Amino acid sequence: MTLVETSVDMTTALGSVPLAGPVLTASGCSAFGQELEPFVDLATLGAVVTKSVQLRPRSGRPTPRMAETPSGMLNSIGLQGPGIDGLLAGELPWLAERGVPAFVSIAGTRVEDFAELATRLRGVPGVLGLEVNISCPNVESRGEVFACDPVAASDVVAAVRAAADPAQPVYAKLSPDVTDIVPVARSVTEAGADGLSMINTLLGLVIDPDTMKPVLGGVTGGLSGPAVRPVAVRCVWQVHAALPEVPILGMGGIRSGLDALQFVLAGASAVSVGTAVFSDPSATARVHRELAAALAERGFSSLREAVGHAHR
Amino acid sequence: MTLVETSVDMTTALGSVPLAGPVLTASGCSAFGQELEPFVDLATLGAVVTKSVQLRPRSGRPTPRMAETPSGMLNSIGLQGPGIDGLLAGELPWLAERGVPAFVSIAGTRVEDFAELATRLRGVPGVLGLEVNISCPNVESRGEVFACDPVAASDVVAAVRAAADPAQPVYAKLSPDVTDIVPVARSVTEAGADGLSMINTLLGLVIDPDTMKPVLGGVTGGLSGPAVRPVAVRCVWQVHAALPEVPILGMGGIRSGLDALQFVLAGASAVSVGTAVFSDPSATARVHRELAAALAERGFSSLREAVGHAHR
Amino acid sequence: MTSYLTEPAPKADQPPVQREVEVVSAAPAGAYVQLALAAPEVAERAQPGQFVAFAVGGPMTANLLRRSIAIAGTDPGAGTVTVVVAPHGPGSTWLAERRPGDTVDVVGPLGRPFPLPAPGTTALLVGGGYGAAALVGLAGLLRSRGSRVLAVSGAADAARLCSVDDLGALADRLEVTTDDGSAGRAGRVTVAVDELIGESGVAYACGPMPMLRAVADAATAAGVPSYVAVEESMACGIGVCMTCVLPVVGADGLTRFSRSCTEGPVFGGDRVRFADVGALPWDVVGADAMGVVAP
Amino acid sequence: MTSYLTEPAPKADQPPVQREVEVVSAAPAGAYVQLALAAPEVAERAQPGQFVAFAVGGPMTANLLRRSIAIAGTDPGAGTVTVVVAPHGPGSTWLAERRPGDTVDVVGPLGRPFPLPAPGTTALLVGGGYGAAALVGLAGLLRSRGSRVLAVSGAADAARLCSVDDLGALADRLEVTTDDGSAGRAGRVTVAVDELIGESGVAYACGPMPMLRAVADAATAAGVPSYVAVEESMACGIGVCMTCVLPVVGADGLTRFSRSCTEGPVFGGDRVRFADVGALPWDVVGADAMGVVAP
Ligand SMILES: Cc1cc2nc3c(=O)[nH]c(=O)nc-3n(C[C@H](O)[C@H](O)[C@H](O)COP(=O)(O)OP(=O)(O)OC[C@H]3O[C@@H](n4cnc5c(N)ncnc54)[C@H](O)[C@@H]3O)c2cc1C
Ligand SMILES: Cc1cc2nc3c(=O)[nH]c(=O)nc-3n(C[C@H](O)[C@H](O)[C@H](O)COP(=O)(O)OP(=O)(O)OC[C@H]3O[C@@H](n4cnc5c(N)ncnc54)[C@H](O)[C@@H]3O)c2cc1C
Ligand SMILES: Cc1cc2nc3c(=O)[nH]c(=O)nc-3n(C[C@H](O)[C@H](O)[C@H](O)COP(=O)(O)O)c2cc1C
Ligand SMILES: Cc1cc2nc3c(=O)[nH]c(=O)nc-3n(C[C@H](O)[C@H](O)[C@H](O)COP(=O)(O)O)c2cc1C
Ligand code: FES
Ligand code: FES
Repeated sequence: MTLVETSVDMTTALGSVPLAGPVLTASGCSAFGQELEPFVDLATLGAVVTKSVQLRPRSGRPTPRMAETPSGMLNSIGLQGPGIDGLLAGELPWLAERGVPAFVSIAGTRVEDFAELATRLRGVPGVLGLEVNISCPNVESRGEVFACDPVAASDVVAAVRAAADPAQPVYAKLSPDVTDIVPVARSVTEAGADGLSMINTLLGLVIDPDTMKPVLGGVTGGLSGPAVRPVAVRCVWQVHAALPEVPILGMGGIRSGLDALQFVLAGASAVSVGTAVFSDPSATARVHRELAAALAERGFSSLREAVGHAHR
Repeated sequence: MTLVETSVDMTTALGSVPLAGPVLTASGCSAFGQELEPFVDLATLGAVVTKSVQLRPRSGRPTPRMAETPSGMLNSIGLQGPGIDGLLAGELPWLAERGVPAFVSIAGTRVEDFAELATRLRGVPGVLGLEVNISCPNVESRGEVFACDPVAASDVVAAVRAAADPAQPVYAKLSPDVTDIVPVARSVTEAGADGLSMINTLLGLVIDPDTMKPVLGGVTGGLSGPAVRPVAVRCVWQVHAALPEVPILGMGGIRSGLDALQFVLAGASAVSVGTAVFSDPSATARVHRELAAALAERGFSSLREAVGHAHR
Repeated sequence: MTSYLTEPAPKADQPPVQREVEVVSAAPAGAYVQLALAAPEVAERAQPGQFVAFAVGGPMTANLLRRSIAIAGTDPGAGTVTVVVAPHGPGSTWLAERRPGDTVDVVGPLGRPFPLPAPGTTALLVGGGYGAAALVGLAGLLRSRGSRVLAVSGAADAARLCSVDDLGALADRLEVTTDDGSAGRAGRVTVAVDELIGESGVAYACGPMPMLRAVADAATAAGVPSYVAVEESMACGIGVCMTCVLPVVGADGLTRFSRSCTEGPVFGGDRVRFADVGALPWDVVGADAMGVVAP
Repeated sequence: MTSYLTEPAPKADQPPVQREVEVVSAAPAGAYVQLALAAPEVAERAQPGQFVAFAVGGPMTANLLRRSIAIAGTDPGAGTVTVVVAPHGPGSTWLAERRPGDTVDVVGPLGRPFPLPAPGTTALLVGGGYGAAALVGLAGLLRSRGSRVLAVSGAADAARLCSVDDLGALADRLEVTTDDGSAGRAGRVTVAVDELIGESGVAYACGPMPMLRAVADAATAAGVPSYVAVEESMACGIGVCMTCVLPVVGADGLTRFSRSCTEGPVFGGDRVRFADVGALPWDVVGADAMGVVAP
């Protein structure tokens, strides 16, 4: 497939960086892109959002790491990954060679971790920008998740923005598990975030009827998939209403072009497809195609025109 | 069917009031019980939890009032109902005549509204207790929902507990849309709640691909059904872990006996079946039957033994 | 206070049942699929104007809500119920794909049936699209009670016409209309209704909301009572969820948000405030508590 | 550093495809159902030990995750792939209910195939339950390369035995065991494995984890390299989700949480740390970053 099947101009941007198309992978849901190669032309992706990387290699949590739930799943991977050295040596060059832009998701448990990761990623070829996964426990605040506290969240974002390559946009990835997402969005934007990724998973728990204990070793896990889509669209809607100038990378349960359209109409200028890739490895390409067709049918000549249209 | 098909003792309690069985309807999901009569023997229900009543009759919101979502639905009914006078004149006597206990859900937009409702319900025959729906906008606090603020929530509960019949347990119904549900649970318990109902719906939004506007007139609505079950079980788990002595009426996506078992193992001593009634009008009776069988298979001789078992 | 031509439709004679039933036949019918179900208890209880609600998608379905479908016919002898399904979204498409031997979970009969006029009254029956199917049983019943039956079946095009043969066999007169003229007279059902309403003592209509409104208005203007079977989005079909409401004027002259599943789907045509469907007029009972003030 | 008998299994020769395919036959086989699928591109690429992943539940399904099923046989001429399904939860039950003419969405072949020994090496193949089916293709391939094939098919009872006829036809010797003695010799597969491992130059196993462990241990104790096809809960099957990991010792002697879908399902039997499956041993690469400290 090629990027342009319809007359609709599907180009968009992440902050100041132009993207050929609006459909990205979601962090942790397509590893580093390699495994999708048999199923999709990676060049058709707006970008590969990489699995969140930390400073050191991480084993991740013991299994079981997932539970299927109605129209969704719970996961508790524990950010298994190669660490920043591994990423710089292996995955990023692989993507760069193929001309596939990488939106690198970074994670840490201290503000300084995030800043160091941003420093290490300055000027790295093919790194289009950074997505800051602040849905991690903050070791300096009794393990409270950064994303759940506007101050902690903005500390991380300010440090990353200061350390990062100025040419790389910095997106803060927000958690829906807050009483009001707008103050968090406002505070990270004021701290310098060039855009917002929404949403990360919801905190959930499944009890195994056989063992009568939580399925996941980590007790709770992150809920994703179509089940959470109405929550995700609501978050995008609320934040776009409050901060219409802030670009949004929307995600949470996108499976089809019409699902993606909901996010675009609510205010997202690009979308990530996460869990749907597990059920359909070619989902990203299909969503792109279906979204382009849906926009054309509705008389849009460009994706940009449709962004936030439901508010008008 | 009769209440006891297995040897398992299924009796439980709401606060100090004994219940013949642990399966109740959910507020707003079985109206006032009448319509279920063709499908279930109402006497097999632990209680009918009535649609939240306010002081005055309410028309509710204009349609569309719902949208189907993956494994769930979004609703925005707007608490259509007869008002307390209508309830006292019509629905409560109907239930009392049939010996069906009513757990009356009350709602308001001011602390005094709640207190007045509790006063009006003192000593009313068949009224087993009160469920306080604090997921309503507080008109005195720029429309912020009571349940999202531990102080506002506990003000309501304290006023209701003070006004209510001492023989009627008062349960506070909590919203999952908070950064941390435990402080809210703790504060309403300290304010006198005899138990907690968890969870109310999650705030969601669906955009209609045809009109390209939110489906619901009220823009956002409440997400319910199996999609939210992992969030609900997580809330019950967290609160039971923090406040093991506080009785919990668990709900959120219960469709089967094994679903109900998850809530019981997580810490609920009774459960409400809500959205599942729309797909299966006899769901409450079936869930009771399946839960009894599941407990028997697992070697429990009483429901009470299983409450909170997953924490042990 | 305005006076109304219609009395609110009373409840059905018998309560509904919930059953897992077998599909005994499935036949395409133009743009639709006609399914016959082995559902003796539903067949024996059903009255014209009532509907059934199907669970859709099978045991692993993500679509929880039942789909309401009008009862197009019953054969209490054979124990069967017939429905006509228009594939539209995922639920009705799934239903339309059922084949003989498949089972479906059904609740019914639901809702209030069409009230019957004094024996012998001439009745006008107007069906739009698959809505015509819901009138076949009514036509038979009216005939058996000595009514003269005038029927109109209309649709966008020939493929969307429904029950033309059945109504043709039962009615004393049948007019067929299509918007595009591909069958019968070109135009809306109203072209026929305007001609026939004068001869009628009562009118019945089933079909899309704009059609119901046109028939109700024509009947009311002619001083003829009318009953319409509305089609509102329903989550439960049994009266417990309050999603299916529309503003209807009650016997006391007050407008309430009435549940189309249990207080309808059949309402007096002069009692449905069609112009206010989807709105919250100030004079609906309880609108004041929603903050709506009289203008 | 311990030295290992096995080299890690290399990748498959060809990448997988994703196709909507038709079921061409469905036959009960004891406690299982054997399905044949018209999937020429999968048939032509598949190597013994690989698996396919099915979408389950139909278009309205609430169960999003694919179900992994071992390839039990391929007929590249006919373009068909065979699988043996044990109805267990909702997904496998749905699969087992498919009938000829139904279509299913399949991704495959997935995972790494069994590495082959030097031509002529005597091979011991051990299948537990439906796991035996995954060894049929391997038996044929080994025979064609001049190996002597010794096979063991074991199960809890006679109904859960699988591929006994196929393996009997291909193997030079077949032992059948059942836990309850309802067919073959009474007892676990290990009673036969202990007898045959001495004659073997390599062992292969597919079945439940405790069986894999027993076979791997027996082989290692006898100084025989072994390859096991593990069965871990998988969300994606293609290597992107990291749910399916288990601790495996790599070529460098370090233990990593390896993905059973893309780095397996076939692992050297002496490389899988069976005792630590479901745990996080301190010496797994990256365990330190999780806060696990060396004892
Ligand atoms: C009393 C009554 C009688 C009906 N009789 C028939 C009939 O005889 N034949 C027929 O083909 N259809 C009939 N319908 C319409 C039918 O119920 C809808 O077309 C069907 O529910 C659409 O479901 P879906 O999954 O295909 O579409 P979707 O649009 O995906 O449905 C999503 C949700 O909206 C609801 N919904 C969507 N459209 C409608 C609608 N027009 N009316 C009510 N609910 C809707 C569905 O129930 C579902 O909950 C009737 C509806 C009602 C209320
Ligand atoms: C490489 C591989 C090969 C397999 N080969 C076969 C085969 O040939 N025949 C066969 O009948 N089964 C096979 N299985 C097991 C089969 O995948 C599971 O039985 C099936 O996924 C269970 O799904 P369910 O919906 O029936 O059960 P559920 O318990 O409802 O499944 C829920 C979730 O857990 C996962 N899961 C549950 N049990 C298992 C399991 N034992 N292994 C992996 N995932 C599981 C499912 O994929 C699903 O995501 C194989 C599994 C793997 C990993
Ligand atoms: C298995 C799995 C692993 C994930 N890992 C990460 C991660 O490493 N970093 C991150 O920011 N989000 C992670 N997520 C969250 C997704 O990126 C995404 O925000 C969320 O799943 C909602 O989108 P979806 O419903 O399309 O999956 C993960 C999700 C899943 C299901
Ligand atoms: C249509 C509908 C109406 C509801 N009305 C109320 C209500 O009036 N008061 C209330 O406390 N909760 C109300 N709820 C929430 C339910 O009582 C319940 O908390 C929630 O739906 C989760 O349970 P479920 O998934 O089993 O439906 C309503 C839910 C639905 C779907
Ligand atoms: S559909 Fe639920 S009340 Fe009418
Ligand atoms: S199943 Fe997803 S990585 Fe193996």
